[in-house]
Amino acid sequence: MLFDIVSANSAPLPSEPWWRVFYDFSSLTQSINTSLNDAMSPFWTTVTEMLIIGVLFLLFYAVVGLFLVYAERKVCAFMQNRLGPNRVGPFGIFQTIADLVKLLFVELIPIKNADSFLFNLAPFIVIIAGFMALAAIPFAMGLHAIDLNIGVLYVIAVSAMGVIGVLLAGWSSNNKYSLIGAMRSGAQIVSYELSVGLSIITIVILAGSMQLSEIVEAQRAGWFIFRGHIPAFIAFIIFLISSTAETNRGPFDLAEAESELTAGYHTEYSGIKFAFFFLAEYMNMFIVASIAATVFLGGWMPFHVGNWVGFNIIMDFIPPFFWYIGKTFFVIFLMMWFKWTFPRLRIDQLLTLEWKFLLPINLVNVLIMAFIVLMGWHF
Amino acid sequence: MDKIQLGEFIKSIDPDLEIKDGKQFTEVLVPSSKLHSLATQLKEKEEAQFDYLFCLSGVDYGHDLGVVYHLRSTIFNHVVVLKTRTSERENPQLDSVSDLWKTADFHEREVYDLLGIKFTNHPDLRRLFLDNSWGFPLRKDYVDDINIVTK
Amino acid sequence: MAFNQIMFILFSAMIIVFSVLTVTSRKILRAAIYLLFVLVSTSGLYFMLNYQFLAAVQLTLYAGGIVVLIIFSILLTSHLSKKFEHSGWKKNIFSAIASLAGAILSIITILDYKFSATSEVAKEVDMRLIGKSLLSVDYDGYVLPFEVISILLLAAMIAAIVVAKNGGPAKAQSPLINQK
Amino acid sequence: MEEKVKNITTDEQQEYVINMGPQHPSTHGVLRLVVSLKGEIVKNVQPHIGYIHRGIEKMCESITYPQIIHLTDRMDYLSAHINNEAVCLSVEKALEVDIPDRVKVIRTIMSELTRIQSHQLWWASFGMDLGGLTCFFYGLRDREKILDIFEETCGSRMIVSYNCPGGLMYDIHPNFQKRVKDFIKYFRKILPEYDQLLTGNVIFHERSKGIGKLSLKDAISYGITGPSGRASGFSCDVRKHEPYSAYDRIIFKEILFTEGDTYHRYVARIEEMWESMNIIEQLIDNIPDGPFAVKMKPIIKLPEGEYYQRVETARGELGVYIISDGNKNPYRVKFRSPNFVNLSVLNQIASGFKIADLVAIGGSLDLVIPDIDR
Repeated sequence: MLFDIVSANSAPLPSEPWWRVFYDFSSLTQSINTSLNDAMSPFWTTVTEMLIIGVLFLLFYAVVGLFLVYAERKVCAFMQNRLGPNRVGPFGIFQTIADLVKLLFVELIPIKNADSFLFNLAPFIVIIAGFMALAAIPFAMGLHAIDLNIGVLYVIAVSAMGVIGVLLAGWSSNNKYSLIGAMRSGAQIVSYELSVGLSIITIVILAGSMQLSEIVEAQRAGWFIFRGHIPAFIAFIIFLISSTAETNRGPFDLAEAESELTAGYHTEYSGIKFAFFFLAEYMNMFIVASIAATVFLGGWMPFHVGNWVGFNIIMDFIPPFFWYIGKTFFVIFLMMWFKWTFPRLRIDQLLTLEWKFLLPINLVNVLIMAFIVLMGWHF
Repeated sequence: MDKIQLGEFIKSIDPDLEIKDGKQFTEVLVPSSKLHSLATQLKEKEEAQFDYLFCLSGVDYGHDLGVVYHLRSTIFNHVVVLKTRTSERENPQLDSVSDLWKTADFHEREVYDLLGIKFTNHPDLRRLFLDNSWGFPLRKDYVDDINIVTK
Repeated sequence: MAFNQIMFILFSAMIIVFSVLTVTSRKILRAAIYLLFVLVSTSGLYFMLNYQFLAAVQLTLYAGGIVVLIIFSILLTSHLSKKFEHSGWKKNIFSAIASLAGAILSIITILDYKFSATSEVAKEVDMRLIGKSLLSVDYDGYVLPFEVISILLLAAMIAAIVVAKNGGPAKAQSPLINQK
Repeated sequence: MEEKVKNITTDEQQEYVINMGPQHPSTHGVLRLVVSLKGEIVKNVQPHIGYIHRGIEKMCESITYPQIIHLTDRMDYLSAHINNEAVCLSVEKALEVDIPDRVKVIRTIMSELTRIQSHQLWWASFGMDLGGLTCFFYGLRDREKILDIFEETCGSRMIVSYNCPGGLMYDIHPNFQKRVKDFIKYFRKILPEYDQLLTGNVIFHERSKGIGKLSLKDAISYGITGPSGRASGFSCDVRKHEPYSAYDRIIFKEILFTEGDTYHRYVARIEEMWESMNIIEQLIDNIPDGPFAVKMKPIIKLPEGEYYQRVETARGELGVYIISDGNKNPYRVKFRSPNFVNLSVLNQIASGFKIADLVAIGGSLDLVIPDIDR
């Protein structure tokens, strides 16, 4: 069912070690579900569950967004021999909150001759696309909002919708820079979606499923990036590149290239509406990083090395949620590293990279991977 | 060519020109009608090849308006200074040399902007720094009571 | 009322309202956005039916693909301030008749059909099954339509490239001229 | 309205005109470029300047020569010391004053330090133009070290005004030599880091090679000097051709390339930083003893005549053309500023490239707007 919190197939097997039961969130979610069911009618149970999930996601979204802004500032400062924010709170951790408060109080400048309906709608579309993608991501064992059996496809589909918000923002601002930014962003995201999809499909072939929980489960014996030989690694690299492009981040941040287009599609936005775009950028980054972590790096699966039993047990003690978060932030750190060291590409080079290099490599890579799986050569 | 040879060379182009041996460079006083033809020859003659116009300045000489061209040859490294004047102050006109040296395009626009000298055959003679409501501030008779402190 | 019913009514209402808005809006980009809402609501219906693959395809192809392309072409060709003219009464009448006819036809068909109640739980469609039948050469396999569609798409792509190469940019209209 | 649309020719319909500036991140000041685009391709660039025109040439006509020096600081504020030097040399040449060797050497060292810090700032902002924000902080970090040296000796960091007719304002600080040597040692180690961050990057190569080609013929015709001109093969280094101060007693090479694209304009500047360090190293241990200034008359009056003095600033050839009528004020002062001339070529070399390239080309010309407007 759509609104089940619980995924049925992640129920623990009796032979599993105790920690697995302990760390499994499905027992918790199941007990919530049953107690709610006991207390009220099925209709109200569903409504309550929806509300709980909604509130949890909102909180998660806000916290992760704020933290990522802070993290980006610190990482960027580290790359640039600076200290970064260090005045508001210890180590400046409240800096983003202070910024948020400022953004809330900033005047929303009305744009003359702008299509105000679309202008106001655009940030919401971007934000909603992020929320929808978040729903399918397995955060830990038994902890996801919906476990669709086409989870990967769903995430790709939903994250593609964010571009509509960008296009709308650029068009409705009645600003030439914004329009150029939106055009660039459209061309860029539509192209790079192919690579994102194909590189994930490479792993889907290996996993034999599109269900994200099953993909994670299939990596119990080892992360796909290690098991899939070179093709999996190539797919990971391509995914990193193309997902960086899809989230409009440097060195592919052409849509908001500040040295050319001032701020691109969100030039005319101010206050909280700008904050939405700003937050959405970081959340998109978080989403693609968690997809990368889930599909390539084993999601919440701990790191195991062949026969090192002691090491493996120690790794098992680290809760799955931290594994997931750790991997996600590792990928996010990689993306920040790109952004702060590379110069920006030009639009034609960007499209050349996709259509002449990444896409052919990717297609061949898919074939090789299919062949490897067919012959049973993978680990 | 040194300064003397340069003087002789210019005499050979047009014997009527008045040549002054300045402290630094050979200076040639050119009537405005002959300016463009002399400049063309200085640029194109094999022995001269003044291909680099490194300075073009408009000067207000009191009753005359003039333009000073500093020319250099990147091959022979000799310099000549052309000076031309026009006594017309209301509608001063000189020939443009922007077809010979492209850098003259901007320089002449600057001179037009600040001194009001119009250059005929200039491709795009518009004011450069100031808008049309200003006078020509580099002229000596330009009066601005607010911004210029004369004392 | 069951939860599913409420959701169904909600989605249907969205589809109807936004469909009407799509055809009546005088601003072209707004029409495209209303169309997007219609398509997303439709995929919501599919999700309700537990037909997740179709729902995701609906989102990818229609919402993520076609609407983006429509918006993209609108961006290239028209300006913000452009509005459609009011259509004349003749057009209005004819389109009203046409849509009424369509509506009556659908309603008759739906009422005519005997929907038999079933107690079966909706089953999830396995991805492997879809994948296999897409590439199967059996009687119920889809490999032939799949290939035919691929050729069609290839032809469309080549055509697009040809159009773009032969004076495409020269004929394209810049958004600038409609700024008045 | 129908009529109007019909009258426009097809070509004009294609153009999408955007305003870059006066407030734009990549114009580095109040420069306004009216850019006609066809898609993303730049068809025409028209610079609109004058937003910070202060009429320095007019102001010079009513002040005395030592006062002019302080105005020249405000033209190309990154080459402030070299601009000062141009006016001082001009006055000294006119009065036929013999300048002590100490002054000459110190002026040369200061000029080269100025050149390095200017190129550092250029590198920083050029990296930023191309989207590599980290470059900005690297460049500024190292520039601070030179500015500290300036502050100690001149009392000011950017607008130094250290020269005066006849010599220098004050003697150098006792720490000067040590700190300069320390800096050279430090910067020799750090400059390869610039190459690692930007020069060696594939994206950077793609973005800059073959972009904005300026042929030698055009470079001479447009009068593009400085590293931008030398990247096209125009041998225009005033330090070499018409040595002033102490440039005649040192060995250095003029950085010349023939390609003339953005990449070589970039490399030319990086190489110039190395060369400047060589120059400083040759001089820093051999500063002769002696007075730091010659005594001049309290009121300087130039003999009647015309004086033209060229110097090599960080951006090219700065010419100071003074017409004197024998008074304490000049009759006419003309500054042939390198940036003004370099800007004029922008339309020629940026047309046909993309907007992103326009930004890169503009960055590689290294424009300083107050020097254009004066």
